[in-house]
Amino acid sequence: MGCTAADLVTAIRAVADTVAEHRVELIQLDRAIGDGDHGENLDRGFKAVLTALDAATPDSPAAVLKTVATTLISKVGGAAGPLYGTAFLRASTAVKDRGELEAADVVEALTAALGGVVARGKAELGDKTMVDALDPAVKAATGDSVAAVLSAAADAAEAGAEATVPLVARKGRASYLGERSAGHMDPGARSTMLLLRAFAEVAAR
Amino acid sequence: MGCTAADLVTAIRAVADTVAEHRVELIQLDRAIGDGDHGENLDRGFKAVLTALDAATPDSPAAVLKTVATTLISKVGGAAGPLYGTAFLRASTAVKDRGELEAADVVEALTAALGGVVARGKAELGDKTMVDALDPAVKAATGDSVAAVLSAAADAAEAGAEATVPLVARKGRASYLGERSAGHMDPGARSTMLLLRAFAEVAAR
Amino acid sequence: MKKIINDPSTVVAEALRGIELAHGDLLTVIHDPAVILRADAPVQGKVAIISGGGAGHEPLHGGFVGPGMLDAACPGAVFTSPTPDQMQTAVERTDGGAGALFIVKNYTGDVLNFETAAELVETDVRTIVIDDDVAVKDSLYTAGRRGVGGTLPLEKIVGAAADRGDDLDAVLAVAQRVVDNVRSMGMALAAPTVPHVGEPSFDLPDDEMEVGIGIHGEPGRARMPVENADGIVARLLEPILEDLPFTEGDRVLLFTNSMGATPLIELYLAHGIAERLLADRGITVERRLVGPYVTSLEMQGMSLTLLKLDDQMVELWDAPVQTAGLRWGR
Amino acid sequence: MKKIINDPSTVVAEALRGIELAHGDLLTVIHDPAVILRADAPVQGKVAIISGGGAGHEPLHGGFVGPGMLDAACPGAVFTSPTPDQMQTAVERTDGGAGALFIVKNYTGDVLNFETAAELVETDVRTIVIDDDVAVKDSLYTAGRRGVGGTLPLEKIVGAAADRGDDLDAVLAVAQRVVDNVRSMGMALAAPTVPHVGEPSFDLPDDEMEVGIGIHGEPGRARMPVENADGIVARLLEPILEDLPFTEGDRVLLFTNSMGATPLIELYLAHGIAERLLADRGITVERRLVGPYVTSLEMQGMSLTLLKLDDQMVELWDAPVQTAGLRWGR
Ligand SMILES: Nc1ncnc2c1ncn2[C@@H]1O[C@H](COP(=O)(O)OP(=O)(O)O)[C@@H](O)[C@H]1O
Ligand SMILES: Nc1ncnc2c1ncn2[C@@H]1O[C@H](COP(=O)(O)OP(=O)(O)O)[C@@H](O)[C@H]1O
Ligand SMILES: [Mg+2]
Ligand SMILES: [Mg+2]
Ligand SMILES: [Mg+2]
Ligand SMILES: [Mg+2]
Repeated sequence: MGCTAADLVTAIRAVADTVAEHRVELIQLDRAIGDGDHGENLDRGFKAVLTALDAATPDSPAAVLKTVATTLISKVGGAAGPLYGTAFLRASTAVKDRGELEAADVVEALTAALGGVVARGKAELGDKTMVDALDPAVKAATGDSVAAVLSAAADAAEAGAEATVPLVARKGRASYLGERSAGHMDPGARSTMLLLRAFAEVAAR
Repeated sequence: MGCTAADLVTAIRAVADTVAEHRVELIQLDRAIGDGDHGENLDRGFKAVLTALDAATPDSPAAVLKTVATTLISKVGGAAGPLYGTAFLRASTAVKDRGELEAADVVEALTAALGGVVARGKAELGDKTMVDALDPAVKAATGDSVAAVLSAAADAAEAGAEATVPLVARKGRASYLGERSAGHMDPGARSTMLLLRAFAEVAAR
Repeated sequence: MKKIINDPSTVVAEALRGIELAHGDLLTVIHDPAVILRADAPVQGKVAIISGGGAGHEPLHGGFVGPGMLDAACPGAVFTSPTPDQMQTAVERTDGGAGALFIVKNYTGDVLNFETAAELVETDVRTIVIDDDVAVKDSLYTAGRRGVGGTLPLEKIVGAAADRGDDLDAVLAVAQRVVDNVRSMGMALAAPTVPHVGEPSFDLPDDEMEVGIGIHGEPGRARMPVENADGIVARLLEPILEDLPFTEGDRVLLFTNSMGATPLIELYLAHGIAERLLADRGITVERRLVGPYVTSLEMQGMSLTLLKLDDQMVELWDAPVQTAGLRWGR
Repeated sequence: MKKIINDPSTVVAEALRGIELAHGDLLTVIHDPAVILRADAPVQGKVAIISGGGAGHEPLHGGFVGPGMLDAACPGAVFTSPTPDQMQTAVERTDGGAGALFIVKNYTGDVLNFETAAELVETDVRTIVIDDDVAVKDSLYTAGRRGVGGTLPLEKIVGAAADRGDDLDAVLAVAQRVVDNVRSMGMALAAPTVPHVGEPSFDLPDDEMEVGIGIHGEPGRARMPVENADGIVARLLEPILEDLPFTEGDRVLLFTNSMGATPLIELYLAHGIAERLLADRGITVERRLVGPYVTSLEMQGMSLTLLKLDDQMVELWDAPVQTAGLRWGR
């Protein structure tokens, strides 16, 4: 029982809702060690994604992911726009021919997404970025159902995001703060975890 | 026992001290219904007067008053600079030939000062300006000693200044506030009263 | 009070040293008494245009000294009119034999000090008093309206008239025509802090604004709940339009001015609204200026100024100007 | 939050309408995707100079579009880098057949979005990344230094090089020389408020300042007790001088910049101090600029930028420029 294009659209809608709900929290996290726009940027981006999905009704999971990617790239801006955009774009390419996504496809998509973020942003584990949530998520992403894979990934991402708190940022805007960046969760790691959690919850229904 | 040039310098020094002491109060009064500089302007002006008197040691009461006048004109600025400047200038002219000032001379000087302020500023009684202190002071300025004249004038100026509180300003910067100028004492009326009180106190010694 | 200063009593003197160093190509600064002169003063045969007022309104007036605008500016202490010895020096140093015009904003202090100066100098001096603030009700029994944003177009246009060789009478006539046709109104979201006072000129709760403020931190005519940009712009524009009045078919200069701390992004936003409201009424905006030009230290807020234009005023507005604060055409 | 706006989500779009109306003679504004073009774009045979970044830094960048400086600017949301479709449109509309140069301030978001755009267009595009902020320690393992005040002289000088007909390689070489020779540092007395955030970007007690701030309300490298102007200027200048380093005999451009709410009177005062400190070290200030040019909304504070000059840079700095924010020589 795989994930169809329609299922994926449902999941993306849940992601958009989650982002809207956590908009202020993400703004506050970014305000502490960045410039306070992360929640606003993602919210604007995912609202545009909803509009795009309403207009286009893409007919494969890959097409859904590509619509998400191009919309995020053109609507989010900031660091997160190209990073999440590239993540979704690589995920789309990874599952190009599938009509429904099975557990293994999801693992491949997540792996490709991480590859895209690292290729674009050149952050390493421990740099206090979204990689610190996404990398452990990919490592933990195993299981024999889509729901199991995503649930494991979300749990690992949550731990990874928590673990960014004591870190000193070495990439992104927080790096300008040097030592003062320690003691705060990285907003991008937090949003990565929120996205994965929303995916996992829809898959578990 | 009249007032010599030296006595007058002593009185002016007392005036300068009073202004310095009440600088913040005058700033606050002016902040309420004007632009908050009255105390600063007068303080700057009278400090410059002290310097000028140190440098010049004028030898007649008229010369002392003229030094005060020209210094205030060139150092105070704002409305109060030319108004007080003109007041002292006219007072100087009024007592031009006197070696010592007697009670009648002081009355004449005060009358001339008022004339100068009115000629320059064109304010009428009740416009909520320094005229509301100076005009009653001149009317009350009688007595057979310099001390008595000044004491009566200061008392009347004090009452006049108090009476500006409920007035709506029709001249000066406070007039821009319209009705909102009511409920505050006019800073120039207050400073006029302070000047006269300082003169009176020195005369009474 | 948070300011980049050393000592409240030396702010103006120290700023003048910075101005002198920053604009040595355009300006000469005399320090005692304080006067800012155009570098090539006096210009022989030209009417000298002299203005001045309290400091804290920069770039007004010193920033408008230079070819095509002012010959000299006399800066007073912060928000305090300058003194007659300053204007006297300004006249002496800019006198090119064609007389001088004093441009005076209508405040008792400014008027009295310039008046005193005019009595002291030998040069043929005329005075134009600008009183464009419609927030203040004019009447024979008050100090009259304040001079605010309209001072900038006045100085620009009069400067151009003197620059092209108009004589003193003609320059005064141009000045009078600008004063007759210019109106302004301003508002504040937060007050400025005068250095020697050390606290804001008025206290404004987080949800209120002052409407009809002047440029010296005087409280406005009315305090009211904060409105959005559409509301604020309409509230400034309506009284301006009614006052002259400005009516359908009029050609205008629209000057959208920041009082200091309001950033350009908000100012452009407000400017767009004002242009739209004017277009709705059939009033043609032919020239415009947007920026912090007639400021009140770090006051947060804006003002609008409208000048009814005719061909001559347009030509004089467009004429070259080369100053620290306004520069085009050369 | 007190602002002259209607709705946080439409601030940039509404401001762009105001900019369009205010500067129709100089600029064309495309609204979707948002791009500010010089009115006569594309200029055939000229290298197109394109910049952009988050809104809220006005006049940077849109105010520097016009003859002698930028061909296009791409404004993002407030403090948020623009998106690749904007740069793509900018390239298409300004391509005069000689290629394009992207001027990118070194922020991860800006770099990534311009990088994506460069991959999308067919035009020959080069990119110069400006990273002049000495407050940030550079290292291979970080995002590197930020681009701040140095962006202005970069855009001016590179714009002049393109204007005189330099080809893409030559323009890039000039750009690189500016980047190699320009250094900046800034401080804040009070934080800006981003419209959609609604509260100040950082909280600063009444007696403290942030030193080494960026232009996006990022907190600085260090918080410390407020100092007087002499102290502040020295604290900004020292690390700049040490970094390049600037030494005795150097000729420099000194750019004293207001972060927004700091009034000109304070800025000139600070400028005077900086000039004196440089003179003391035998460094010659040959060119200067003082004003709110690279701002951070209503942030209160200032930055200093020093550019080591050579004859060619002086010539390019002096070359005519005709933009909303900077204008001389024509
Ligand atoms: N080089 C990078 N690699 C991976 N993630 C990054 C990198 N730089 C920044 N990020 C992520 O982007 C987040 C900030 O996104 P956002 O606030 O939208 O952009 P900006 O910093 O441009 O304002 C950071 O919290 C971090 O997780
Ligand atoms: N036309 C006038 N006639 C008499 N006194 C006046 C007039 N206008 C103003 N004043 C006095 O001047 C005082 C204000 O002086 P000051 O604050 O030094 O000048 P400014 O109003 O220029 O800041 C007022 O309180 C008032 O007493
Ligand atoms: Mg951010
Ligand atoms: Mg006052
Ligand atoms: Mg005053
Ligand atoms: Mg950002």
